[in-house]
Amino acid sequence: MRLNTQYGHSHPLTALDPRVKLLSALALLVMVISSRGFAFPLLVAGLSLALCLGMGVPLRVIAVRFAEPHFIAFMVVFLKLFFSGHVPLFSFSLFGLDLIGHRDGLLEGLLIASRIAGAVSAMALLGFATSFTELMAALAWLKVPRGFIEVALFAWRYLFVLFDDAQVIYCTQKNRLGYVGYRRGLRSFGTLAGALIIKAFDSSQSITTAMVQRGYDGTMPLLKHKPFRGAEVALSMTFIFCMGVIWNI
Amino acid sequence: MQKIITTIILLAVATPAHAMHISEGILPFNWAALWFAVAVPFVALGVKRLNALAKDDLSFKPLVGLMAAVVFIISCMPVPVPTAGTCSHPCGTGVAAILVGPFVSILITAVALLIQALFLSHGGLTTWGADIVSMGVVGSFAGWFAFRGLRMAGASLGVAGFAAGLMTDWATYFTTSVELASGIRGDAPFWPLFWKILIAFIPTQLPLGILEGAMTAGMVVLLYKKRPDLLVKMRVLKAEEVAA
Amino acid sequence: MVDSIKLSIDLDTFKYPDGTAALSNIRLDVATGEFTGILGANGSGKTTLLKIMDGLIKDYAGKVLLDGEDVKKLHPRDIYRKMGLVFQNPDDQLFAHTVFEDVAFGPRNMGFAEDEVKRLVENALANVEMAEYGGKGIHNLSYGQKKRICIAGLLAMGHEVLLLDEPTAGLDPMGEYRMMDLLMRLNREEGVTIVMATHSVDLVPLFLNRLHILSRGRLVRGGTPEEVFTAPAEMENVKLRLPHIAELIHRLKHDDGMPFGRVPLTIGEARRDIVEMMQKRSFE
Amino acid sequence: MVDSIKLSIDLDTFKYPDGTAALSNIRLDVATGEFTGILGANGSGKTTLLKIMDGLIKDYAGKVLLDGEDVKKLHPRDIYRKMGLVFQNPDDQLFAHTVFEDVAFGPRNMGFAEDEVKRLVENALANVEMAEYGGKGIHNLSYGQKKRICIAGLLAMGHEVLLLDEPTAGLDPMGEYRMMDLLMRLNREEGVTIVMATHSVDLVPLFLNRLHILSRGRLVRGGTPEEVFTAPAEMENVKLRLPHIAELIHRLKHDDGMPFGRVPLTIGEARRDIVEMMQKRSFE
Ligand SMILES: Nc1ncnc2c1ncn2[C@@H]1O[C@H](COP(=O)(O)OP(=O)(O)OP(=O)(O)O)[C@@H](O)[C@H]1O
Ligand SMILES: Nc1ncnc2c1ncn2[C@@H]1O[C@H](COP(=O)(O)OP(=O)(O)OP(=O)(O)O)[C@@H](O)[C@H]1O
Ligand SMILES: [Mg+2]
Ligand SMILES: [Mg+2]
Repeated sequence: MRLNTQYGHSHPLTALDPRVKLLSALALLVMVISSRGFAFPLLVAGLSLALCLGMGVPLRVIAVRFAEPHFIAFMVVFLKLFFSGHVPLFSFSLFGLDLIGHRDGLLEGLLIASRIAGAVSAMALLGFATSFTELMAALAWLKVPRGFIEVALFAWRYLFVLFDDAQVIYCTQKNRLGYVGYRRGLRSFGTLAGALIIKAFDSSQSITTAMVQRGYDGTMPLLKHKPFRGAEVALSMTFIFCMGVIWNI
Repeated sequence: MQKIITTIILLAVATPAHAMHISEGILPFNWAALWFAVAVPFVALGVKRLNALAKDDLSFKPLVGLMAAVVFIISCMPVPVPTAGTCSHPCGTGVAAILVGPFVSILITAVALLIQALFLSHGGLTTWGADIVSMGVVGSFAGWFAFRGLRMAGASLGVAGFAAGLMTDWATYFTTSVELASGIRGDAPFWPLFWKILIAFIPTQLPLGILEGAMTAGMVVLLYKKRPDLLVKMRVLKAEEVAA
Repeated sequence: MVDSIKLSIDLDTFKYPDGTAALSNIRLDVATGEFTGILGANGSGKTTLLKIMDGLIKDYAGKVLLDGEDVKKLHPRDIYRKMGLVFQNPDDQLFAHTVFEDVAFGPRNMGFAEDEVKRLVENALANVEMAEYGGKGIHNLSYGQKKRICIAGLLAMGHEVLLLDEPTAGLDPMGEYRMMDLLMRLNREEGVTIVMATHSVDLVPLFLNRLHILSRGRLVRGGTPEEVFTAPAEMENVKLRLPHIAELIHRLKHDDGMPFGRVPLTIGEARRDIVEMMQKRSFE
Repeated sequence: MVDSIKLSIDLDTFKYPDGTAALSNIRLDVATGEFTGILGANGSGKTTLLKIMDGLIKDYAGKVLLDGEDVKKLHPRDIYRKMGLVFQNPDDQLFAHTVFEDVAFGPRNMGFAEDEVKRLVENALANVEMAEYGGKGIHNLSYGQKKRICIAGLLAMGHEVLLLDEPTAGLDPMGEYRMMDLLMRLNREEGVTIVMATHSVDLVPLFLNRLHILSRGRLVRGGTPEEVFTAPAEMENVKLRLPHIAELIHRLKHDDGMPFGRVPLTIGEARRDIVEMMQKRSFE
C-alpha cells in the first residue's frame, strides 16, 4: 500500500484555501455524476489529470491510482455492452454461444465509464493538492461533527504507525518462515490482525496518557482557518460557474 | 448453458478487482443522494454513541481512531483466494462491530472509507454513502447480530466470531450487489443484472467470507488467550467468564 | 529543610496484576532542584517507579507526595501542570502528524497565543537539535530522532519537575552527551527538578547530584555518584558496572598496586590523577 | 578469495518516498564469518541500510548480493532461511502470547518436532538469560526483557547471517556485555556472519572485526576498530566519539605529552600500557 500524500508543495493549488478546494471539488463531482453525455466527465478528467501532472505528481503514481477504478469502468462497459440494451451492434459466437453486443448498452456503459474517470480524477486531484489535516479542518467548517473529525485524525496518524507495525510483524513472521504454506500463512495472518488490534488498544492507552500529560481534556485542537481570500473565492466561483455552463450544453 | 458461460466470462473479468467498494462516479446523482440519506442518520448515531462513551473514558476516541486505522489496514491486505486464483480483501468490520458495537463500528467504517476514497481511490466521495450503507450499516449489524445472537445461544467465542466475520462479509456483498445493480441498470430490468453481479461475486466472495470468518474467529480467540482484559473492558465478556 | 522536598516516595509494595512483585520498600526523597538518577538493571523496576511517581499507577501500598500532596488524590491536571514524564518508548507518545504539531500540542493546550506557541516549539526543537525537522512527518523519523521529539514535547511546556525514562537510550554518543548537558542546564539554570531512570553508567557521574540503585524492586544504595560507585563487585551484583574510567583506575589501584587515592569517575579527574602520579614517580 | 564474500552491497542511492535521501554511494562487503559493525549517529541511515540488506526495501538504485545472488530477485523464503533481522524497537516484533510461543514460532515453522522445538527455545532463552521467563506474557515484560526475547527468537532458528539493529540499546551494562559476548561466541564458534548497527562505541572494539562509519547516508570510514578509532576530532565530525578509555589515553598522550605508543581501546590494554609507562618512569 502506498498512500499518496500531498504533492506540489509550492503549487498555487496547494496554497488554495482547503474549504474552497473542497467545495469546488464537490460541485464538480455532482456535475459529473449527473451529466447526460460523456463529454463533460471526460473534460473534467482531462483537466484534473493535466493539473495533477502540472503539480509534479509522477505519471507512475497516477497510473497506479487509476488502475483499479478504470478496471471497474471497463467491467461496467463490458456488462452493459453484452447484457443490456436492445439495438444489436455486433455478435459473435464463443464456445457455441452467441454473444450480442448492444449499441445502446455500449453508450450507457461508456457514459458510466466516463463518469468514473471524471470523478476519480477530480478526487485524486483534491487528494494530491490538500493535506489530510486541512481537509478535516474544512469538513469541520462544513459542520461535520467534531467526534467524527477527531476519530479521523487519530486514524490518519496511526494508520502509518500501525501499517509500519503490521509490516514489521509481517517481516518478522516471514523472517521466521511464517508464510510458507497456505494454512500456516492464514494462521500467521490471523495472528497479525489480532496483534494489530491489541497494538491499537495499547497505543490508545499510552497516547492518551501522553496527551493528558500535555493538557488533553477530550478535544483535539484543530487547524485554524485563515480568513477567506476574496480573490480565491471569486476565482473558484467563476470556474465552477463556467463548468456549470459547459455542463448545461 | 448460456448462464454458465456468462458467469465464467464475468468471473474472469470481475475477480481481480476489489469489488468491495463501489467506485467513485458509478452511481448517478439520485442513487448517490439516496444512499447518503440512508447513511447519515446511522453515522450521526455513531458519533452520538462515541461522545457518550468518550465522556467517561478519555482514551475512547483515540481507541476508535486506531480501530479505524486497523480496519483500513485489514481491508487493504491482499488475501489469496484459492478458488479464484487471485487476491481479494477482507472487510474487517466484523471485528470492529464485535468490539465496539454496531454504531461506533459504522463510524469507524465511514472514517476508513473516507481515507480510502481520498488517498487511494478505493470507493469514492460520491459513493461514500452507498459504501457506508453496505460495509458499515449492513456489515456491522449483520456481524453484531450474528455474534451476540450466537453468544446468547451459548456458542463459543470462536464459533460466534466465525459467524460474525462470515455474515459481515456476505451481507456486505449482497448489499453492494443491490446498490451496483440499481445504480448502473439504466432502463434495463433490475433483477437479471442483480443476479449476474451477485453470481460474479460468488466465486471470490463465498470463500472470502469463510476466510473472513476464520480470521475474525482467530482474532477473537487470540484476544481471549492473550488479553482477556481487553475483551472485558470492551464488554464482550463479563469479568467472571474470564476468571473462570 | 522540609519544604524543599519536591517528591517524597514511601512505598511498601507494588504488585502487577499478574502477581509480579515489581517494587518493595522504596523510600526516597527528591529535593527541589535536584538532578536525581535511578540506576538499575533490566526489569529492576525503574519504569514502574517513575509511573508511580507520575500518578499513572495507583494501586500500590504506600504514599507518594508531590509538594506535600498525595499524588493519588491530586487531579491529573494538577499533577501534569507541574510534572511531566517522558516514556521509554518514543512510539508510545507521539500522536500528531508532524514534528511541529506534536511539540505544539502542550503549549496550545496551555492556552498560549499562536506566535508564542511557535516560539516555544522552535526553542524546544533547537534544544534537542531538531530545529530543521519541524515540518517532517513523525512517522518518517529515525528512532533517535523520535526520542528527541518526545523530549522536546515536554520541554516546550516548561514543567517544574521532569521524569525521564532512559532519555539517552537510542541516542548517538554526541546526542547522549548533549542531552545530558541540556538537562543539566535546565536543572542548574532554570531550577527544574529532574528524575531520570537510566543505564548509562558512564555519563551519570558527570551530571547527576544523586543516584539511587534499584535491584529487583528494592533500593540497594543511594548517595552521590562518588559514594555509590565504589567497588566493582558490588555493582556487578546488581548487574551494573563502574564507569569505564573508574574501572580502569580501580584495576590499576587494586590489581597493579598503584597508590591512587579516591577512584576518579571522569576522564578529567583520571587524567589529573595519572599525571600527578607520574610526576611523583619521576621525583622518587 | 571471492567466494568468501557473504553480503556485497553496491548501492548508488536510496531515497524515501518523501524525498529524504537516506543513503548514497555505499559499497561494502561482508566476508563470511565476519563480525561487522555499522556505527553512525541518529538518522545516519543504519536502519535503512540493514533493511536494504534484508530485502525489505527494494526500490533503490544498486545491487545487494547474498552469496552472489541478487537479494531483489531471491524469493523471500530463500532469504529468510539464511538471514534474519532483529529490528530496533522490540515492541514491533513480538506477536505471540507468551515468551515461549514467540520464540518457538520460527523453529515450528521450520518443521521441527515439538521436543526439538522445546530444546531450541530453551537454549535460546538461556543464551539471552531469560530462561525462567518462558511462561510470562510478552505484554508484561520490561523494555530490555522484550529486546532479549526478540534476539532469542532469531537465535532459535540458527541463521547463517544475523542482521541486528542496535541489539544492545536498552540493555543494562551487564546485559550489553553478555549480549556482545554471546554474539561473539556465535560468530567464532558457530561461524555465524553478523552485521550490527550500533552506537555503543565503548563495546565495539572489544568484539568486532570490522567497523564501518556511516554519516548522513555515506560511508566515511571503514576498517578494523584500531584503524577507525584514531583522532577524537574526526569522530566528533560524525557525531560519535572515541571509547572512553581511548579518549583518556589520547588526552594523556597529546595534551599531557605522555609517550604512549598506539592508543589502546580497551581497559586491559590501557592498564598494561600505563603500568609499563610507570615502570619506565621509575627506572629513568
Ligand atoms: N504490565 C506488567 N505486568 C506484569 N509485570 C510487569 C509489567 N510491566 C513490567 N512488569 C515486570 O515488572 C518488573 C519491573 O519492570 P520495569 O518495566 O519497571 O523494569 P525497568 O527497570 O524499567 O526495566 P528496563 O530497563 O528493561 O526498562 C519486570 O520484571 C517486568 O517483567
Ligand atoms: N519511512 C521514512 N520516510 C522518510 N524518511 C525516513 C523514513 N525512515 C527514516 N527516514 C529518514 O532517513 C534517515 C535515515 O534513517 P534511519 O532510520 O536509517 O537512521 P538510523 O541511522 O537508523 O538512526 P537511529 O540511530 O536514530 O536509529 C533519517 O534522516 C530519517 O529521518
Ligand atoms: Mg523501563
Ligand atoms: Mg535506526
